[in-house]
Amino acid sequence: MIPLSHFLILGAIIFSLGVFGALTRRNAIAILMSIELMLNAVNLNFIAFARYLPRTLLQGQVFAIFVITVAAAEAAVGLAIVLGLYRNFKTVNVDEINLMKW
Amino acid sequence: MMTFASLVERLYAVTAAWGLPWIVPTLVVMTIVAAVIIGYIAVAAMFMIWWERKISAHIQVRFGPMRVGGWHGWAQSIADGIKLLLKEDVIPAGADKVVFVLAPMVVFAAAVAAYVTIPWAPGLIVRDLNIGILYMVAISSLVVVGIIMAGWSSNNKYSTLGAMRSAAQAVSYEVPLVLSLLGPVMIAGTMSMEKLVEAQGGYWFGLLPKWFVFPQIVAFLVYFTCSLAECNRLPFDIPEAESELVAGFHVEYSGMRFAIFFLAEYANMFVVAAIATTMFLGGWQGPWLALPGLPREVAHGLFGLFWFLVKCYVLIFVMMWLRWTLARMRVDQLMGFAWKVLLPIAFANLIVTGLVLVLGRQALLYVLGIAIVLLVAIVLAARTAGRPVRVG
Amino acid sequence: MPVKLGIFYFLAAFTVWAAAVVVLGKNIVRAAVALIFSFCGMAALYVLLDAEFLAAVQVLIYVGGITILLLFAIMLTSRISAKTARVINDQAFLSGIAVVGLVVGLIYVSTSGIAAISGPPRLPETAPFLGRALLTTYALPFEVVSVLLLAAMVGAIILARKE
Amino acid sequence: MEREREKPIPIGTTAVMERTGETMEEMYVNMGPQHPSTHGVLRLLLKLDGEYIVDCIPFIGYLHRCHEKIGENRNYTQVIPYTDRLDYLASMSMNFGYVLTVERMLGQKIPERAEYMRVILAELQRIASHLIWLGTFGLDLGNFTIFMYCFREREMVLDLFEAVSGQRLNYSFYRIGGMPMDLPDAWVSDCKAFLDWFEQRLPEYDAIMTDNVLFQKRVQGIGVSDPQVAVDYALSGPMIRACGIKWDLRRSDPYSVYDRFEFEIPVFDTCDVWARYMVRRREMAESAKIVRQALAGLPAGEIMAKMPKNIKPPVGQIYCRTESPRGELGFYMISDGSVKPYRYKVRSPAYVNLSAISEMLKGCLVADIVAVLGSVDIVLGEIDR
Repeated sequence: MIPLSHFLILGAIIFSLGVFGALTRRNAIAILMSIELMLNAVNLNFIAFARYLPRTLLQGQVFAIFVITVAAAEAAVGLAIVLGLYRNFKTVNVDEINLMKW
Repeated sequence: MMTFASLVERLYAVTAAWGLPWIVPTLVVMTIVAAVIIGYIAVAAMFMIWWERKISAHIQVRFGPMRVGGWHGWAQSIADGIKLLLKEDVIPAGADKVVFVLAPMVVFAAAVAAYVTIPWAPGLIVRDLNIGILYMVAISSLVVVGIIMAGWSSNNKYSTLGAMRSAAQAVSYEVPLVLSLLGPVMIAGTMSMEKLVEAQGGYWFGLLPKWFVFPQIVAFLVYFTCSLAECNRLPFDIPEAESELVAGFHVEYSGMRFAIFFLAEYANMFVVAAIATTMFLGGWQGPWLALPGLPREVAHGLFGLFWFLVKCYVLIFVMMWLRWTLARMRVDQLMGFAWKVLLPIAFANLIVTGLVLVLGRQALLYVLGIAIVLLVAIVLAARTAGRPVRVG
Repeated sequence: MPVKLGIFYFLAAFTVWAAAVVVLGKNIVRAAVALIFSFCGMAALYVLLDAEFLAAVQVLIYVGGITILLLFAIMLTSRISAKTARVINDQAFLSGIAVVGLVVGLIYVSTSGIAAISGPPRLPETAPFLGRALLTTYALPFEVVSVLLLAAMVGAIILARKE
Repeated sequence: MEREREKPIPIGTTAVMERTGETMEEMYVNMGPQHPSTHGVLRLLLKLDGEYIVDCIPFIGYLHRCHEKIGENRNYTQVIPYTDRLDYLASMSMNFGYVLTVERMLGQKIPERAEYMRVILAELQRIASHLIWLGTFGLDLGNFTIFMYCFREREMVLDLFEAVSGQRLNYSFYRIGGMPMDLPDAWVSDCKAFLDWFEQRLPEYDAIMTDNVLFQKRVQGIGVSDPQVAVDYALSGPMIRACGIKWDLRRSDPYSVYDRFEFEIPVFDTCDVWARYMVRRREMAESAKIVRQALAGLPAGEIMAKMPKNIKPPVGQIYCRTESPRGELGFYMISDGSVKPYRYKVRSPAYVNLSAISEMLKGCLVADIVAVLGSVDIVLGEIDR
C-alpha cells in the first residue's frame, strides 16, 4: 500500500509548480496551462482522499468530477479571452498588456 | 483450450510458486500481448491496404496491384512496407526534432492501446475493464494529439493547417460519437466490453438477433458517421486532403515514420469497426457458438473470433466503399454537420432511449422512439439541405 | 507492495518532470505537449488509486479536449516555431521564494498527522456509484455545474467571435 | 478594382512573413507551383485569415515557351505543330483555330468533307477535353473514382484520334486548306459505336457526381462571378455561359459548318462552380449530338484544297476566333506578305478566364480554391504559352 502522504506530497509539488508557472510565465496560454496543472494537483488530492479515507462515500471523486468540469469551462473561457487579447494587442504576453497600468 | 484470463491466472500461480514477485508474470504477459497485438496490427493493416487498393481498383474499373507475389498482387503491401523501412529517414531542417520524432509514436501508441479492450471472442480479451468503452474512446482521442504534434513540428504551413483542421474535427465529432455510444451502454447497463457483448445474446421473436443496432439504429448511424471522421476517412478526410493540403499533417514525413502513421490509420479503422461491432452488431455473437461436435471452448474461440472479424471487416469494407464513391466535404460543412445535425440526433436518441428504459420495455415504445428520432433527423437534414450555402 | 510503490515513484517522477517542462520550458508548444504527458501520468496515478472512471474521464476531457483547445489557441496566437527570448517575467525570484515556502508548508502538512490513514484494500467499481451520487446527493451541484458550462460556452463564443 | 494592400508583396513570400509577423490568423500560403491541384505549374499566393481567403494572386509564366515569338520565325505551315502545344488537352481545337485564321487571311475555301471532318474532330476533342476536366475536377473534390471513369472514355476518343492521325496527344492534323489524310476505313462506324457507349455513360457520371448531395453542397454558391464581372473580365466559353450569358462562338459568330447543325447552348445563371459544372456536363452531350449529325451528313469528295507551295497571305491583319473547349480562342495575325507572320498573337481562353480568379475566390475557404480553380479549367500550356 502506498502511503497517503506520498500522493499528498506529489500533489503539493505539482501544485507549487503550477503556482510558480502562473506567477511567472509571460504567455497567457502558459498561465492557463499552469492553472490546469494546479487543478490537476487538487484533483489528485481529492481522489487520494477518496481512496484512503475510511467509510468513504467517494465524495472526493465526485468533487474531482466537478473540478474537471470547472476546468473545462475555465479553459474555454480563458482561451476565448486569450484570443480576444491577441486580437486587440497582437500579443499574448501578459506583461506587455499594461494599458490599465500607470 | 482455455480462456485468455484463465491462462494468465495459471501463469501467475506458477510464478508465485517459484517465489517471484507478481511483476514478473505481468511483464511477461504484457510483452507477449503487446507483441501479438502489434503483429496483428501490422499484418492486418497490410492486408487492409492491399484490400483497399483492390476494392478501389474494382470500383474504378481497373485491376489494382497484380504483379507482386503472383496471385492478385497479394504481396504488394509487404513490398511497399519493405521499401518504406529501407528508405532514408528524413527530418526537415526546420522541424522541431523531438516533437517530430515523438508524434508518430504517440499516434501509434494510442492506436495500439485501444486494442486492449477489444473483445475478440468469449474470454479472449486482453483486459476486460469495467469502463471498457470509455477507455477506448478516451485512448482514441490521443491520436489527435499526435496529429497536432506532427502538424506543428513539421514547420510546414500545409501540415499546420491540416493539424488544426484535424483538431477541430476531432473535438467536434467526439461529442456525438460518445453520445451515440451511450445508448447501448444505457440499455446494457454496463461499460464493460465483455458484458456489452453478452447483453446482445439471444433472439427477438426467435429470429432477429438481439443486437443493439436494431433498437439503436440511429445511434449506430451517428456512430458510424463520426467514426469516419475520427479516422479521417473520406468524406471527412479534410485533415489530409491531398488536393487541398497536399497531404495534411504528414506531408513532411517519409520512410518509417510515414509508415507508422499509415499503419496507425488502418489500426484505427479496425478499432472503430471493432467498437461498432461490439456496441451495435453483437460482437462475437453469432450462430454455431455452441456447436455440438466441438468442445465448448474451441467453438467459442473459433466461431466467436470468426463472427467478430467478419462483422468488423464488413464495416471496414463499407468504409472503403464510401471512400471511393463520395466526394470530400468542406471544413465548414463538416463542422456544421457535426454540431447541427449529428449532435441533436444523438441527443434525441439518448432522450428517447432513456424514456423507453424508464417507462417500460414495450416494443411499441421502441418503435415510437425510433420514429421520433428519425423524424427529427429527417427534418434537420431537410433544413440543412434546403439552406442556401454560405456565399462570400 | 514494493512493486506498486516503484510504479508510483516512476509515475510521480514522470508527472513532475512533465509538469516542470510545462512551467519552465521555453517553447510553448513543447510545454503543451508536456502538459499532455503530465495529464496522462496523472491518469495513471488515478488508476493506482482505484479511480479508473476518473482516469478515463481525465484522458477524455483533459487530453482529448482541453489540451487540444490549448494547442489550437497556441497555433492561432504564436508564430510557427517562434522562439521567444524570455518566457519568465520579472517576478521570478520572488515567486520562487514564495513557491518554495508553499511547497515546504504543504509537504509539512501532508506528512504530519494524516499519514497513518489507510483505506479499504480495494475500492469496488466506482462508475455506477458516481452516477447514482451525481443524480441524488449531488443533484443540485450537478445542475449548477451544467449551468456553469452553458454560461461558459455562451461566454466563450461571444468572446471569441469577431464582431 | 480597388484592392488595398499596405505593402506590395514581393515574389519571395518568406520576406513578407518575416515582416508582417505572421500568425495563423493571417498568413500567406503559396499554393503551387508544385501542388497537386493547381493543374500544372500555376502558383497562387494566398492571403488567408484562418481558413478564409482574403486575397489571391496568381503567378504565371512557369511554362513560358515564347510561343508567339517562335511563331513569328516560322512559316505559316510550320506553326501548326506549335499550336498543338498551346492547349495540349485540346490540340485539335488549337489546330482548327490556327488554320482557320490563315485560311481567312488567304480567303481560301476548303472542301466540304474537310469542313465536316474538322467539326467532327473538334467536337470529339471537346468531349475529350471536358472529360479530363470532369475527372480532375472530381479528383480535386476528393472523388477519385470519376477520374478513372472519365479517362476510360477519353482513351476511346484518343483511340479514334490515333486511327485518324497516328497521334494520341499532339495531333498536328489540320492543314491550311483542308485535311492531310482521309478518315480510315470503318472509322465512322467506330465513332458511332463510341458515341453510343459514351451517351450511356453520361448518366453514370450524374450518379456519382451530379446527384451526389455532398458534391452539390461543395460546389453550389462558391466562386461566384457576377455577369457584370464576367463581361468585364472578358470571360468566355463555359465560364460566361455559367453566368447566364448565351455566348458561344459556334452560334454567335459561326465559323466552318457549325450553322448546319442542331444543338443547344447550355446556359446556367447561378454563376457559381455548380453552374460551370453543369454547363460542361451538358456540353458533352451536345457535342456528341453534333458529331452524330456531322457523321450522318459527311459528304464524300476531296479533303484538301489546291494550295500554293509557299503560303503568302496578302498584306493585312486579321483576328479570327473559334470556340475552344475553354472558351474564345483568338488568333491575331499581321501579314507583311512574306512566308512568315509579321506579328502573331494568341488570345488564349484559359488565360483570360484565370484572370478573374481573385475576384471569384474572395471570401471563399481554402478548400474552395481547388473547386473554383478546377471550375475555371485551366491548361498551363496555353496560359503561359
